[in-house]
Amino acid sequence: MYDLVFIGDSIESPNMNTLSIKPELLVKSRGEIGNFNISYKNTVEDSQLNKIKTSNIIINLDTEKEKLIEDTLSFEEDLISKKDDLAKNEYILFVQDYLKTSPAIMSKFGLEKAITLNKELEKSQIYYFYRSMRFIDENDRLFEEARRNGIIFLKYEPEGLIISDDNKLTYKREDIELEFNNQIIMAPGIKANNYINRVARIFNLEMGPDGFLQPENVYLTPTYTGKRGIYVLGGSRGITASSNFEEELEFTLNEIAISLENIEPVVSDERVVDDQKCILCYTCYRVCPHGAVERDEELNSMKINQLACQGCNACISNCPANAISIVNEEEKEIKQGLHVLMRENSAQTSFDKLNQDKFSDLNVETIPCSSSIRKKELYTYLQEPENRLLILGCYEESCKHINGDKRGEQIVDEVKRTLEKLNMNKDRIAFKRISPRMAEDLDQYLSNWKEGLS
Amino acid sequence: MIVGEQKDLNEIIDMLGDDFDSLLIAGCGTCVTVSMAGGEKEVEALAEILNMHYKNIGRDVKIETATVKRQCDFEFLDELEEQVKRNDLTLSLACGVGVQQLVERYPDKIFLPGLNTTFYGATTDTGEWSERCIGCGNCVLDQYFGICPIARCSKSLLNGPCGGSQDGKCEVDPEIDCVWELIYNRAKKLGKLDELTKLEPPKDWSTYRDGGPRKLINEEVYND
Amino acid sequence: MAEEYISTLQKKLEDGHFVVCSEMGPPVGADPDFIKNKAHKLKGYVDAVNITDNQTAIVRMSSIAGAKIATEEGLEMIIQVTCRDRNRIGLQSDILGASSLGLRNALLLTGDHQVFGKDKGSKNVFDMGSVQLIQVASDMINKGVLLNGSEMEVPPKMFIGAAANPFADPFEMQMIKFSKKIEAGARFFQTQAIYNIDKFKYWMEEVRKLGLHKKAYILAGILPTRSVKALKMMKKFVAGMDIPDETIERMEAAEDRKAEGVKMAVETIEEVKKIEGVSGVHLMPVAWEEITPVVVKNAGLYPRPEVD
Amino acid sequence: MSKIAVIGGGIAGSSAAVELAKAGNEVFIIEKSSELGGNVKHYGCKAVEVCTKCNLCLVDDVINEVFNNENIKIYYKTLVNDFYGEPGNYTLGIENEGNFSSLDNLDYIVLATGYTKWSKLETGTPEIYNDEHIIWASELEDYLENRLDHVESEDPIKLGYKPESAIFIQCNGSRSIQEKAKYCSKICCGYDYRLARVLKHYYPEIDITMFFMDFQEAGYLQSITFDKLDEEGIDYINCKPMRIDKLNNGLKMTYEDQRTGKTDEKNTQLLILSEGIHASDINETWSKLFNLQLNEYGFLTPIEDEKDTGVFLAGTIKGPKDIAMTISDSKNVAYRIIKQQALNQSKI
Repeated sequence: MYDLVFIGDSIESPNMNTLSIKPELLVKSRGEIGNFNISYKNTVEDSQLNKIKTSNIIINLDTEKEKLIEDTLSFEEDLISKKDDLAKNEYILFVQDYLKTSPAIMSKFGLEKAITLNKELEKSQIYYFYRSMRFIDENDRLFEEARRNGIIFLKYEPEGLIISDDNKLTYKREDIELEFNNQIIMAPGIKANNYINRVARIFNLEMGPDGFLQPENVYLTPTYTGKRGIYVLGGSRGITASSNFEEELEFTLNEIAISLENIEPVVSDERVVDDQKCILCYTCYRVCPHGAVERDEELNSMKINQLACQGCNACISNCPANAISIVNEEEKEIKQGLHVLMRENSAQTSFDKLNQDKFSDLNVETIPCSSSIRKKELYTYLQEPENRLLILGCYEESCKHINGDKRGEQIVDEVKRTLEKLNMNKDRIAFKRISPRMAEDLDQYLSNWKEGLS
Repeated sequence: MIVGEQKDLNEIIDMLGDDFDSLLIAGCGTCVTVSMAGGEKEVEALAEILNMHYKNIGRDVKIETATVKRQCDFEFLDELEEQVKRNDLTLSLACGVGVQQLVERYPDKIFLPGLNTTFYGATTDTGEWSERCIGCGNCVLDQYFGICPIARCSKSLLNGPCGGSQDGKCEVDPEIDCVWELIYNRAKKLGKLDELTKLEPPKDWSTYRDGGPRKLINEEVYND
Repeated sequence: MAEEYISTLQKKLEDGHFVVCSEMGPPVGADPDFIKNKAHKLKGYVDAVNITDNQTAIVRMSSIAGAKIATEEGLEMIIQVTCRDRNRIGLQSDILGASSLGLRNALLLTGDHQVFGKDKGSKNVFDMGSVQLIQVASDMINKGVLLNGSEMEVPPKMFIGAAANPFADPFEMQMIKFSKKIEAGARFFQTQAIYNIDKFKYWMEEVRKLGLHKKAYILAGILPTRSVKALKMMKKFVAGMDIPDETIERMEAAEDRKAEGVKMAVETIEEVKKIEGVSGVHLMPVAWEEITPVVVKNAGLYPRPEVD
Repeated sequence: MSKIAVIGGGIAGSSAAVELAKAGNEVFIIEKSSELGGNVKHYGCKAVEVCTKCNLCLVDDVINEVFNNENIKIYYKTLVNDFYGEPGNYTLGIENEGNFSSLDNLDYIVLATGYTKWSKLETGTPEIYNDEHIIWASELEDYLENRLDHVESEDPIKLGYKPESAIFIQCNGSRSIQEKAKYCSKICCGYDYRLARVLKHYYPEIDITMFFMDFQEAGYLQSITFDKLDEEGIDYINCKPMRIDKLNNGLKMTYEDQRTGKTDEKNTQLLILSEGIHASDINETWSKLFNLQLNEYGFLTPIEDEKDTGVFLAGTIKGPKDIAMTISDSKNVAYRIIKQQALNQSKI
């Protein structure tokens, strides 16, 4: 049993029993935090599978760097070894933020290289072209040192820096125009690792923007994926992620160390799949934002990993066979009138700040996530013509269950379409996004909604 | 897998008509459950929708639900006997096969289809299914590197794309991939483009519906 | 190539004339005069005229009937046959019928999908595609056999043509299909309308590399337009049309758009004439058939040669 | 199990307290005011259809966890005025509205008293800043707590008027030698961008300009780049304005546009000033009381190894950090303590 497996490069992790697996050799992953079962090969050609167990996983894949322009050098190259060639240039041109803004870590590399080179090459003047300098670690100091050492910094607008096919650099501003035909040293273009999709598929992880592995979501900071026990670090997380690598690493290793001592389930009530009803359609597997569902290879049914489950109930509301349920769930009593379903940590937090007496006539129910609403129950409630329903969910990208807000809204939209088809008032059900800091807004909205105004 | 979609709600209501007091909605627990059209979840939701509707228009209708594993086998339909008999109508949320099996099993009762049986397809995304096969009875996937131009070309062309293929999309709908782009790309990747230069003669459609309704007999197990 | 000529179009091509074809759409109705009027306007200006087969899947008078009427008015006609509406039985039957009426040229096509027409609920056939239809027709004509192997005592006589789209994707696959059509027996081709002349030149270059221009005659498609709207509509809605933005800008800038449309068509004709392997042009003005004589004259292609 | 005092009930203190309490420790939060949440407790949500990751939700979650954890005891309106003892057995002298008492037998101390906003400093705020058309970014944040997002309103953020233009000045109170803050406060650009989006959301016609020096990576809001901002129609001008003048109904900014090298002017109805993160005055007291190093800007760093002294620093007491970084830093502090406990345990 390993404490931690790195997918990609390994990082020194004191007091932990670790292993690193190259992404291209990874074959299969099952299980959950504390007990992942991983199969991998020794070489790509190999057909023999190694099977290991690990408590945690860090995906630490480097980004792919690409040269944006042929025959230029990169910030990341060993420039000192090329100093004799470089010395032939009257000017040496550093360029960052070309086409796309470069991350802060690239500014750091660029500044360091420019300073070192400046010391080595007495006769060449270094120009540094940038759109914006971003400050991490020592960048502040480096920037100052570079300017003090006589490196000339020129800021450009996107249209103000042109590099021609034969690598002539033109810098334009309203008041000046400079032209250079010298060696260009550039911040590389950065793309997600080529194996990211493979890794995402094997671990059943949601993808983020630009082909990286961390979806935009406030609850995933700093290095979480939707899945407990799997973390994304550095270049696998996003373009700018390398900037805070050290802090994020420490945080992640600490989290892992704590989890190695003791892992508690997030939710107390177990969600279970009825193996007699399950038809293995994989809907739950696809909708679970936490990668908590997998196939039970013995039972020929899906199963929910209890430590991975975070209790959003999206699997229950989406299972087409009604095969998933909460153990010992109490039958809900249907109260008539105005019913408000509140997402537990967003709308509920705002609601708690309000004067409860004002809303004592509402049936308020806390729900773990707006994706937990069940179509059938909504229709049951809407049977009585005077009943109205309001579902309060989270803002997009601030849902603890990644995309539960969208799923909830989709269900409400479906119910609205049905009401419309039946010539019934579709506004008897409403979906609103409320954040924990919107008490005032919620107060007025609820008051209006009670009166049937909204 | 057979993919189905629920009929428009008002079409179902019109089809059910006014001349009944009790209704059984019968789901099917296999293919159409996967495509989220006729499984237990949909059956129960539809029952509640219809309850809501009949209540709204002031009609007293009793609705029951049941979902069996497969409506295309009589043995499962036997489980429904009591419910079918005590209700005036049965709305089946199975594919067209299931509805007809019910009719054959209970010839004295009325069965109505709640689904449109759409195609044989695969789950291509959460909540998305795509056609992959038309059941022509004479598979040609070996010739097209595993991608079927009969099912996936709007004109079922066997000798190459029509002139309406642009940027990898079909002229019929920009949402549809031009299957010939897919076949071409795969052939090229496999280094077998020359195999596509062979002139493919007109297909023998007698194994498809054009040979009349089809029946299949497996000699090994057939009860002669 | 054959010593005896099946049609005058074939003879003109084989004699090396730079051929001019044109196109007419039959009426939505049963009026023979509609065809006659159109025929009179075109007579003397073109070498042969296509008559479409329910183009864009809109019901019209049949191509064969229309062609027969126009032939009687003295035009050389090219019938169009598509695979959308008939199975192999109907298609072969129509080829036999057309030949028996003395119609000697046929353009064999797969056909527009019915979603483009008004009968979206119709069931398409596509029992065969264009390549297969060409093969079947070719065997009927040259071998005297039907697809099912039955022999005919009097086989049909037809000069077979097909369509080619230099602007459709994937390029290489389209080229394979083009070769297949020749292999199947297509003797002449009419191309999709050319607005992107560079792309057409590139396509011809590839055609010449494979020596295909020596195996079939290629008639370059010319579509005169008189409005910006028409260009934009085609760019947006007609799949396989490549209309560069410059063309639209040029039309927008023009004061007399009709004159500009004619000028653009004439310029394109002059350009394609210079390309090795182009044997003629195919004019297909949409809802502006009366402009054909003007374009032919302005391009210096009038009068048309006579053959016996 | 240990007894741990967390001084400061802001995000940093609360985050550390929650982790320590979850590990079974007895935790005392000592908070000088009457509520938890610190500097951002009244900031409003900045989502406009989509969340902009201002991370206030995380703060509320942490505070809810504090309230729900039985291992945490909170002392409100309480100040720390004494500290003595030895590692593993410290005593804090505390004062609650004139009543003095002490917390004894403390194993660890977490100092998490945060930062001071530049606007709260006595120095450096010119007279003109009192103009009604000038507000601090944090004031606008407070306005947002009362915004009406789902209710029809003429004045959804209750500014009292409909602004036609707004100008943001970034790096205010940061990156300035005169302000004794040569550093970048790290948070302003991300916050100003979010605020600008909210303004654009409610007043789509509004003309927004930002004066900036350089642009931070906006914490975890990965999608913010220059390219994105350009698209959203925010005009970015790369300088600090040279002068601000009062007009009848607004302000006039005079600045040197680096793009053209010329001096230019721009009028606005609303000027929003970002405010740098500055060290809290109390850091000086702490440096003496707990034997900590005060750096040139007034932030604190440990002199001896925290593991040996048992006195840990969490959050912005050490320097500028945004909310997410503060939370992860404070959790890290808690984790270090927990690890230390485990080590001590194994020694025994």
